[in-house]
Amino acid sequence: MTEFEPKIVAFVCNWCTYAGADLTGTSRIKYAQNVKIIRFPCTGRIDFMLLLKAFSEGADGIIVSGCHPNDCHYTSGNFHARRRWITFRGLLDLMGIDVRRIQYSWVSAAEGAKWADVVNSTVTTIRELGPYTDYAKVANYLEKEANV
Amino acid sequence: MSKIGVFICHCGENISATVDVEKVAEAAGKLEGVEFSTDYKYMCSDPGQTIIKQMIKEKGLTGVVVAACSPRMHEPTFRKACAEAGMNQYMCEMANLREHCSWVHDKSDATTQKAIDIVRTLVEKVKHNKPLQPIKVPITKKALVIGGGIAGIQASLDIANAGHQVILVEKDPSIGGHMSQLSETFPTLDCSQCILTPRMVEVAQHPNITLLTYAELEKLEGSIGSFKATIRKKAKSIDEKLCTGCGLCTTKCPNKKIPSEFNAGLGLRTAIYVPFPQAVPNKPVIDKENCTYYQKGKCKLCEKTCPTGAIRFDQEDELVEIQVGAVVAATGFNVMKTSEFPEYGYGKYKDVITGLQFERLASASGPTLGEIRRPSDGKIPEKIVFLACAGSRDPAKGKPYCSKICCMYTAKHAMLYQHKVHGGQSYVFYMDIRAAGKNYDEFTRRAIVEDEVNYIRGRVSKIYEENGKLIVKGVDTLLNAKPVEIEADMVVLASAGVANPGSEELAQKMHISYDAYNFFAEAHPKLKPVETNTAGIFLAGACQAPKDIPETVSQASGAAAKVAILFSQDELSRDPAIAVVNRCAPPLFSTCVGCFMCATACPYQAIGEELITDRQGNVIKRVAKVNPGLCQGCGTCVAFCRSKSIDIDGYTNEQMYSEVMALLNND
Amino acid sequence: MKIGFYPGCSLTGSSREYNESILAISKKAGIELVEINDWNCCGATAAHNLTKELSVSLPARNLALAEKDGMEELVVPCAACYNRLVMTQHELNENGGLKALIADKLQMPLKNNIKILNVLQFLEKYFVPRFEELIKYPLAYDVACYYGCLLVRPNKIMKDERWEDPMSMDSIMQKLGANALDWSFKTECCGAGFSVSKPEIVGELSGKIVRNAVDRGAKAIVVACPMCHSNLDMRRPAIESYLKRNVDVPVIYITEAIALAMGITSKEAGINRHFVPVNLTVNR
Amino acid sequence: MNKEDLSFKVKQATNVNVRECYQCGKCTAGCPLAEQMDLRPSVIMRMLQSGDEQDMDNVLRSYSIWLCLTCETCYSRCPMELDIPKIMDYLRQRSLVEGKVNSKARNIVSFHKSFLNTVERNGRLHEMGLILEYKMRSGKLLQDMTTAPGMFTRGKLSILPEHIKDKKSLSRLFKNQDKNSK
Repeated sequence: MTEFEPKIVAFVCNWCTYAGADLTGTSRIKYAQNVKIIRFPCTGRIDFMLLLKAFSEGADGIIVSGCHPNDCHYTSGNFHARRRWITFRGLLDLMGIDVRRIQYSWVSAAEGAKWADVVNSTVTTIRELGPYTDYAKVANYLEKEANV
Repeated sequence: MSKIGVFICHCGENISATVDVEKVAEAAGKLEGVEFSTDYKYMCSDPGQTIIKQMIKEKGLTGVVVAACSPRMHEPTFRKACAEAGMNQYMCEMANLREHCSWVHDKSDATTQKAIDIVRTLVEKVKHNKPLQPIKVPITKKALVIGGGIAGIQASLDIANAGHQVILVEKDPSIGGHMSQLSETFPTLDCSQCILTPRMVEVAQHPNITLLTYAELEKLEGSIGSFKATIRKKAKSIDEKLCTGCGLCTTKCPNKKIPSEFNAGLGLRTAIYVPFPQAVPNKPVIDKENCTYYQKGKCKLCEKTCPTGAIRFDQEDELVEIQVGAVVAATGFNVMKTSEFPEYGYGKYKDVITGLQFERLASASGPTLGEIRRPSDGKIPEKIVFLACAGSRDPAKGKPYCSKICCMYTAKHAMLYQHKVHGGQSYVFYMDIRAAGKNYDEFTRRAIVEDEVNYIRGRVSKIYEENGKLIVKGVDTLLNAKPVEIEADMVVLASAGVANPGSEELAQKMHISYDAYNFFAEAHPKLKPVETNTAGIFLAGACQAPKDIPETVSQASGAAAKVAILFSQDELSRDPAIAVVNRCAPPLFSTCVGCFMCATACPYQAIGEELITDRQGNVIKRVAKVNPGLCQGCGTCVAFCRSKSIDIDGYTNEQMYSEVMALLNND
Repeated sequence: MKIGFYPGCSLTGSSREYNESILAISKKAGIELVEINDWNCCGATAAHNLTKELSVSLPARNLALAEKDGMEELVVPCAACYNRLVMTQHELNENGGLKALIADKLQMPLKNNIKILNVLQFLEKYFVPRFEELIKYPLAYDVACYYGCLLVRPNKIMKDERWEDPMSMDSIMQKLGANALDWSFKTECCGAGFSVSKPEIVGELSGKIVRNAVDRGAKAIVVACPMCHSNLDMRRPAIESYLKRNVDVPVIYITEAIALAMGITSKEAGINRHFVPVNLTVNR
Repeated sequence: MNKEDLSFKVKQATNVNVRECYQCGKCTAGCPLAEQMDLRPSVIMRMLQSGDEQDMDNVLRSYSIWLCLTCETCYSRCPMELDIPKIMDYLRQRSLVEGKVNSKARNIVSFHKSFLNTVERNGRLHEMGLILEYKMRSGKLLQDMTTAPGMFTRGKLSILPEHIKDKKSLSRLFKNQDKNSK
């Protein structure tokens, strides 16, 4: 039988994690294929509705990754992101989405190896959690949001 | 209806080895809105770019996706090509098939499928791209150089000689850095100060260079072309205009027992002091921590003796703001202290010293005037042991890296010792001799063959004291691992080169990345060794990684050249990826409700308010307004906006949502 | 106050004085040391040299028994036993498979979370804070504190922040009025388990230790390990034949030193049992 | 790594990867018994790296592995933090299992065996018993004739062993041990 291959989207900032993932490549460190990257200027840009959108479109897991605290290219974007993330967790519980489906991490431009670890560990976690099936629910929620 | 062209690059075999590029091109061709798709061996090559240009013209493409390497590598290249073909450059996006796919996965259908997904995602993004015009910003043709060691000196002189203004900031009272502490330099054994001091003087006298010593970077704002730097000029407690540098004050100061930084703790200095005779500027500063007046409230002997009345106890730190177009970080490095070596006595043995301290002993300007005498009792050591890789290549001590310079300076130290102490015996414990460089290996060979330095391959396990001798317990791994015990008079640790204390904070102030050991990170390990991830900030010298003088000087000149290139233009076109508040037809004018959450979130105070008025000038609505000059395009405001009224060009909600959807719907 | 106590075999035999002195000072300080009921040998060097499993199962039985007796803290004066017990606790926490196997053989529950104290930690916690009241007669001698291997290594597990130049015993001796010398062989190996099978090696290794201590002017060597003691004290002939000279520096347990300073007689503290006569006196 | 390879078995049993050793020799330099050893710690590490049959055999037949006192100095100072004492334990156990114990190490081994026997019999060490049995095994009848009486008069030697009560639980520990338990 074929193993469950989770679909995972990575929302990363351009300055730290995207560059870090580039370094993973330049260093030829192999990792799982399940994760695909979407590039943002800064984690501060990441509207968490986008994460819900991803779930509603069939993502099984999500990685949000940016600069380490104090290293943000835009000074404070990653702090805003982190603060919003904390409130967002509440919403996740509300919607019955297991928080472990979202891996929140910091990977700097110099941490190529770390990016590979983040990807692999996330893939393992999501494999254990199994596919995410409840997207209809999220979709409805987004509907309502849109109409507000 | 968009007409998009997709161009898949093999990157030689870098992509095609693990990704079936033909298949990707074929799949891309089937995507809705894709007019044309193809693959080619080297898209970035001239013929490759020509294909793109031709197709834009032939097929009248409205957008282009180049699936190749990282946009951080070639986005400018391809956007330029598109512009040359008459297409708006911001209608071109790159799909990262190399760094994020072919290099990190093995050859398989899954890998090819991932490549297809990435391409589809970017195609969907491009469909929602808008033509944008680059923002023009004038360049302030003035450079800030941080650090006055040989790296900072070289960079400053090169930039200044290219005809640009330089502000050189040094945290210590004098420029010169570690190089001014060195005795003689490998592989030529010429006197370090003799070649350095002329350059220091040149810096001081250069019309284009403003020298700020005893000063540090407090804050750095803005971006390439127009940075605003805040410099803290620490109080020297001296009126530099009045001070003639006669040095009378230093002779009168009662606190004479302060370990001298310049002599790496082997000599003493006074509280009011000039670090060393050749210092630039050659004027004293008062070290408040050790000054009797500042600590106890009375003394002022220096003030009484100063013939020009230049002492200023009431002087305070001063903050100066300067506008610069580029920054060169040249903050140098440090070495591990002997106290960090438990097995070598936690620094409790006076005659176990670091390589830097040995430089001072061997230097004519040093505490022993160039005679090799051991710190404990001033005796001339008859047996001396040098330990290479002291802390370097030592994961247990948190430093797995090679410090690169130790093999050479250890050979030099042993050589100097043999030249200065006739009949003396010297031993070097080493793991490998790394002497890659012009005339380097010849140099180490000379130490072994001509100066008869005893090289022993093996590490030292312990150093301890027994009746006045330092017992060095080592091993000769080339003699069937025979234990070797040497009764030495002095031991020199070639202790690992480490990042300067505070380098982490400095990197954070400048928003540049740094590695696990707090060395500053270059933008690309091979092709951008002097750039940082932040445009307009460049690296020079050992703040990036331990390196020797020639290498440091080359990098400094490289950084200077980068600055000169930047300054060769009058204005800079900046990425137009900035925030905009939407506009719509009256009576709404904008969906913005004027809550100004965005303004509170903005790290750059780039968001102000705009009053929308009717013909009579009555205010109808208060809405947010972005100042394009200040906005850096982080997009935090977008995530904060409840009414989705503010958006960021290049990363609009529309674009990001379509990317998410495209990425996930691959069936 | 009651604290768990694991004397170990040596303290019932060749190192009785260590046992007698630690019991004497505890008694006088009003601390009751309660022996683990039916404790067994920790296996010492022999076990971990010959069979991996015994080297863990033998100490594990003692840990389980101690838990059964409801002990939270366990004082282990013998450095060798201490090392084996701590290593076992570490092993079992690292290696779940092994823990299961051992627990099964023991047929006893094993939480494996008891706090194990070596003699120095025990003294620092329960005596040093009360020295004011306990110490009557300063022990004014130049002494060399000898820690040996087992109290400080492997440092990754024993976690002495100054494993190459430990200070805990030195500071206790200073507080007793002695002058703890700075010397170079604090943590060198004395020959340990070779006391019987390779006495000539013990002669050499212990000889170097004794020599450095004497050269620094030590009037006594202070130890906290029965093996170190028997090698430095009982094996003195082997040492002297290696050094080719006579050395009369006595070797005392830290607990004996404290006993003397507390005014306990040499006899009560078992000091009369040494091979090298102890000529240390406190002026009463 | 080849599964037959001793270095592979070492990895399994001790979780130490001998390939990490870069032969700096610091272990040997600090080893109190390096002088007496036929194969010094760093050499043993090198031989384990080589994967050569003959090297493996020589390691197991070496005197060194029995001389190692487990003083842990090598491990505490190894720049790669390789647990050499753990490897030595493993090598001793294999050497015993494969019957390759070095002839010079016989009395060390017989001492350890005598030790464990007294423990198996009584649950605790009986020094008198140990010394007697050891003398029988090693034939070193006259050794310690000088110290033994001294110990006796100082009350450091008891004629009769101490016994633990629950002998059963103890014999369980000695019975059918997992020979290659990690």
